Amino acid sequence: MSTPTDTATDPTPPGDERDDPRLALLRGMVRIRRFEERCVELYSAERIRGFMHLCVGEEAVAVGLVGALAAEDAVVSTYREHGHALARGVPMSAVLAEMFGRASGCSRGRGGSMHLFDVSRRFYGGNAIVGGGLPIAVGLALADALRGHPVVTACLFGDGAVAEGEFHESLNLAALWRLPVLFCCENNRYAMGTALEFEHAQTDLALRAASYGMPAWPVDGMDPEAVAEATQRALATIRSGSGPCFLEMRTYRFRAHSMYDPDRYRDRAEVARWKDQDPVDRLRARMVRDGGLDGASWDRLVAAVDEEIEAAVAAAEAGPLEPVEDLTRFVYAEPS
Amino acid sequence: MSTPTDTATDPTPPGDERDDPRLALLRGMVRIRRFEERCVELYSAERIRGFMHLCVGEEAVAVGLVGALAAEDAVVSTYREHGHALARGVPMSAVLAEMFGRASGCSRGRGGSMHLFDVSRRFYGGNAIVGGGLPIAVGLALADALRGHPVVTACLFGDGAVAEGEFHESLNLAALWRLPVLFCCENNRYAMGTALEFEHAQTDLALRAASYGMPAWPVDGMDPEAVAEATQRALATIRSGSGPCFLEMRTYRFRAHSMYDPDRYRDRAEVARWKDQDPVDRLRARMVRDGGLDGASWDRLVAAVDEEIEAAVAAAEAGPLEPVEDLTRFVYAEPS
Amino acid sequence: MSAVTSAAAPGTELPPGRMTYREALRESLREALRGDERVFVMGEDVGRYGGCFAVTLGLLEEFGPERVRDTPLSESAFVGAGIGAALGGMRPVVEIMTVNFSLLALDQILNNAATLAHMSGGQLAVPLVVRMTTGAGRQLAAQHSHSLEGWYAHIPGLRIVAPATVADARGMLAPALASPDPVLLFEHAGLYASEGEVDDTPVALDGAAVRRPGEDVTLVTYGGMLPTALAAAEALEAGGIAAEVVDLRSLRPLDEATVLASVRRTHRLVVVDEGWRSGSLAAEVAARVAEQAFYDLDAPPERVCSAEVPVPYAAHLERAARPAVDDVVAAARRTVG
Amino acid sequence: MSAVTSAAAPGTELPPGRMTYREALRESLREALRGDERVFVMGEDVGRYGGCFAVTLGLLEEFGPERVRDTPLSESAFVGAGIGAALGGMRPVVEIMTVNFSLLALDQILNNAATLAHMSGGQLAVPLVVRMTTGAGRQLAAQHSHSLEGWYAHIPGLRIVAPATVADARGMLAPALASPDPVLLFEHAGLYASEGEVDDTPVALDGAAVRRPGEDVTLVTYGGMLPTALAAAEALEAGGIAAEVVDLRSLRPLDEATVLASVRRTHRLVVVDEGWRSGSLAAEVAARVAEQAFYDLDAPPERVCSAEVPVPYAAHLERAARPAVDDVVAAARRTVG
Ligand SMILES: Cc1ncc(C[n+]2csc(CCOP(=O)(O)OP(=O)(O)O)c2C)c(N)n1
Ligand SMILES: Cc1ncc(C[n+]2csc(CCOP(=O)(O)OP(=O)(O)O)c2C)c(N)n1
Ligand SMILES: [Mg+2]
Ligand SMILES: [Mg+2]
Repeated sequence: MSTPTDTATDPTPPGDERDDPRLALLRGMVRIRRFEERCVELYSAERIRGFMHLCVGEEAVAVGLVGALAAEDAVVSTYREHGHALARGVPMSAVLAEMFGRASGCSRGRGGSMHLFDVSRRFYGGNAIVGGGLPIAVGLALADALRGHPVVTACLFGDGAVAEGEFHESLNLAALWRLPVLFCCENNRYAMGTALEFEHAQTDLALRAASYGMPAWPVDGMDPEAVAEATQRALATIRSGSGPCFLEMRTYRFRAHSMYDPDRYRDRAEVARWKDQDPVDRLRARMVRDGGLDGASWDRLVAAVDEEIEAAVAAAEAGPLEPVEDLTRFVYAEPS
Repeated sequence: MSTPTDTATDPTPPGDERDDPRLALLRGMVRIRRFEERCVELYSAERIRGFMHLCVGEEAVAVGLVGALAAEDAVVSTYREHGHALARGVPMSAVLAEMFGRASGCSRGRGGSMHLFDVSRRFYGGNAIVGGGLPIAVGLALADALRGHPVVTACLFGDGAVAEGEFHESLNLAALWRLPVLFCCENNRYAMGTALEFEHAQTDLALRAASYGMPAWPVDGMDPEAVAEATQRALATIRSGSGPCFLEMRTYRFRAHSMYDPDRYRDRAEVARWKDQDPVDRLRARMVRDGGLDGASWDRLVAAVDEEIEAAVAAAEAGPLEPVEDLTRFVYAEPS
Repeated sequence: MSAVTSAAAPGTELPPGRMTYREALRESLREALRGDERVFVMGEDVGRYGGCFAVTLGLLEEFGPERVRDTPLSESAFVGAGIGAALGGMRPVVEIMTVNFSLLALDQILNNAATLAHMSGGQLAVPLVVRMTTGAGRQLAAQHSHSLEGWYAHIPGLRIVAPATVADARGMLAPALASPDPVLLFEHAGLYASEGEVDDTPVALDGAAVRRPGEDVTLVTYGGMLPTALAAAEALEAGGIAAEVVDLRSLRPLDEATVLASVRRTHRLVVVDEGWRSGSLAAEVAARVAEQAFYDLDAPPERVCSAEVPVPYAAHLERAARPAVDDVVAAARRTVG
Repeated sequence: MSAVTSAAAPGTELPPGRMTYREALRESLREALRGDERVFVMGEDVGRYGGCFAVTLGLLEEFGPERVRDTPLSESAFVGAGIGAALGGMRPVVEIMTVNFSLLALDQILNNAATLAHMSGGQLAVPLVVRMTTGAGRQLAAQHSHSLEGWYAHIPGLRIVAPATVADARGMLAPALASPDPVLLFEHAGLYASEGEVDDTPVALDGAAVRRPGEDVTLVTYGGMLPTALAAAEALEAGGIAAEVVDLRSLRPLDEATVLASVRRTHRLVVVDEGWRSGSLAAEVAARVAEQAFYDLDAPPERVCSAEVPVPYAAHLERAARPAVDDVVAAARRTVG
């Protein structure tokens, strides 16, 4: 088994984050936001192809939830996973190289935007079948439980996934076997163009999950501190051995479903209302208000992020292509 | 499209049923009970082959629920459907001929015990994939709703089916679209050898179903009058246009899962306890107690049933085999 | 999951009688919805979003949410509901966004749609049409690039069609809806923007078409590979080899008569199929020809299929994984020796 | 769903070194559970019921409910959980009662188990074994009689094996568990009660076996059809035709070298396969032989497959739907002409 080349390591956080943990959350969100905005440019320039799903607006969930996990915990995500991967510490250059289709990408160019993997960080993808990751998360948790590893598997999915049969089967199985899974629904109110009320008879998704007999509650998914706190509580419950928890992160995507989506189905006023809740702006304003952040440190933060992004772009550009002769490598494991 | 040959018609009920509707319930249950007991003999004699699942002990659900439906309503059932088919009026001779593999069978010998069909009675099988009938019931109800037919589709399934993804998808869809489906779970506490508590994190199945936002309640499935009454209430709700209902029929199978099952997983005392609730004995005793039944009418009832059964056996025996040249008929519709 | 829609938004002007594959499909749906009130369309995002490939764009506005039904993400339930609605007298057209997600509905397709007519002794019929997009070529990676239509063709009780031309895209839905059998209609993602002529003739569900006559070698193909086969035929012609191109159109039943007649003239066979090679529809075509035209063959049959890998994202790898014009040309050359 | 278990309940006495196919499978599971604590068994009714075909009978008592796990009826979730557990370092053996229900788990099998290794650039491996029963012959009708192992062999990333003998039933699990790749192991319902010799040699996952030598015609088969092919060879011998019987054992990868070597000697091919004919594994075998041993063939290849119908219940119809000894004999006779 090979691991992706770490062409860049996560830059060490500036010293002041130790004093104020909010700075890490803010910095994490800015990193995701500016990375994805750069990706839009790179997509227009045809450096990135295929499907690309952005989480702009939903960064609080990525940093709050993923940031609260321990290194030994596992993460199973979806096709909208740039934020989760970055928050998990997958090097930005490896993520971007993947989206450029390079051998230096975190899936050697075979996966693209929807299939980021980093086994060294227990980041198990990157699944483009809606709901497909849930049973896998249950199995990872089962393996950890059977091996006596006191760790949690966090499984991220959208509100759309809640309608799939695998949601039901997986929640039942995890609850029945009291497995250490943190089910995290990123409820952004739409599955592509289908609004929550056309997807679900019961739109209170936390209530639905509670019917499997697991603790489940809604969280303000536009507030990274609320997300982090809820995650901590859920993790504590799960680590106590009582089985899975479900968090419904109420959030919103500011951009269209994918780069192809003309976004015909949402009311502009609704989008604007949610943009008032922009998680980056909110946290930043809060910190400025109470003196936790000044203009200069914000500028420094943004500059550092931009530097990392441009370094990642350069590294991705320079990354090698997988030789065509290696097309069929990894379909089956190589004799070791 | 062809319909199965009706080699026997349902004998007209004895006059006294009009006075006491309980007599119809009792007679219906005795008919199913004695039919299935005869089937056991016929199975041992290798007249019936393949899988055969008996509903002995669960007859109250068949007669109470199916008996409460109108002729225009539709029924979707499972592989444990002899009782449902008989209660629906599918001729006993057509059912038995099917189990004998005859062309005179209600599926021309192609289906066997698990696949009884009678489109003239809107009896849509006979599905041997656990949970497989639920989406079909939703679709039948959708068709009726779209065509403006004010009828209900009753969908029967077991407690095991509740764990399948299709259960979840189907209940959500029916509730979301407010379709006229009566979901009827025959909760006999086992899915083959797996007891309820090993199948479900939440063993109160009516509670689970209620989480989709539909009326759902448990029913004493060993009492045909209770079943009939609950069904009437549910049908009234559904016909009022408010969407689906869910009934959890709490019942028990007195016999093993199938003819192959050595029944190693149940406590004899548990089985005995449930046999004390035998729906036939209970109703009969109640009627005897209050003067609704005397020994002579009971004997007459049994004799009439046995006569019907023996006539069905004779007719099935005499039924023709489908010519082997017709093997591939009906794979595709025939040009009409 | 979605598609560039601007290219084919309604209102795009093409000369009369010409339209895109996408528009042709939309027209066939519109015609069906107008002509038969039993017809309705159901699937994920067919309504408010306008269809993930914009095929159904505008239909919600024209026919309303009862007849153009957005479903939750519940492939098994809404395909099964399509089966039930067909049993109940309707003529549902179910859209599964892409073949990749149809695996979630496969139990309903195989164990119910394909089986109910026979298993009920002919009492039931399932006049259901399931449309789905198939194929690779857009860098969507392993889980979004399957070509499984040939695989589906293994299942008795189903009819499988794969329109490769705009005219077929326009003309296949009506006969599919008229058929009492369940029909799976595969639309290739790479064809939506292609343009062509249409007329109003329905296209039979079981006849292959000779798209280009030739006497030196028969190229059998279908769906998204037709352009590749035609381009190869063009290239071969430049080298003095006249290739006949047969478009199967229907993958089940297979019009083997047309294939065999062609091979009996050309004595050489190349099958071009986007499916993975082992167990491909190409294997079935090659096997039938070997069985029934063995003594007519002057060279071993050839197959040009996708490499046996989950389709990778990177452009150069994806390209290498799929059948290319050069591969077809080389295979055809080998057969003429 | 269940099976006559009395025939093979533990304690049945057979001569040393002899056992039934069912016992051989059970022994291989017991050995794996004893030898490697990462191994566990999971599926519907594998524990308290004893396995629907009694393969796992007694294992719950010996290894406890953590390692012999009864699951709810949730095929997609427990197969997916097997994939996840394999990623997490375990060696799960998942039982799907029969192939008929595996359609509900097909998304997990194709889009995850078969794909994750490649799609992650080789970071992940899915050392999962999925066991399932396949085949018809017991009057279980359309939804319980599928033979889809050949169809599964279309999928790159999977290994597909089909033990046809007791020794193979005993020897295939250990290499399947040792493989870092996902392996689907198909057990034929008609073989459970068959008896044979076993020894302790593991059986490689990719080599076909010549079960009977002969020089006039090659019969290629696998799994539940091996007895039919052997009986046909016997009958042919009586008529002076020496048939070589090749048991593929592994359906993916295919050991084409063994098949081709045999055909190059016999110059005639008959493939016997319980799958539906169109798109069968038999088509793949016939196509490969036609491609690679074209000039060695003295007659067109022949396929003996199941009729293209959902398998019917009635005994005479079911019999007519499945490949019979006479069909194989007739096909072989045609090839020697
Ligand atoms: C099984 C399946 N069906 C359909 C799709 C196409 N598709 C991709 S994303 C999506 C919407 C999912 O919505 P949600 O789960 O809410 O996640 P979000 O995109 O909002 O983050 C759909 C329908 C898919 N990828 N997989
Ligand atoms: C999808 C599927 N998985 C497994 C089986 C095998 N099987 C047949 S019946 C059964 C138990 C079903 O239990 P339940 O739904 O409670 O119905 P009951 O038999 O108790 O009436 C099982 C596991 C099947 N037929 N279909
Ligand atoms: Mg969403
Ligand atoms: Mg039950």
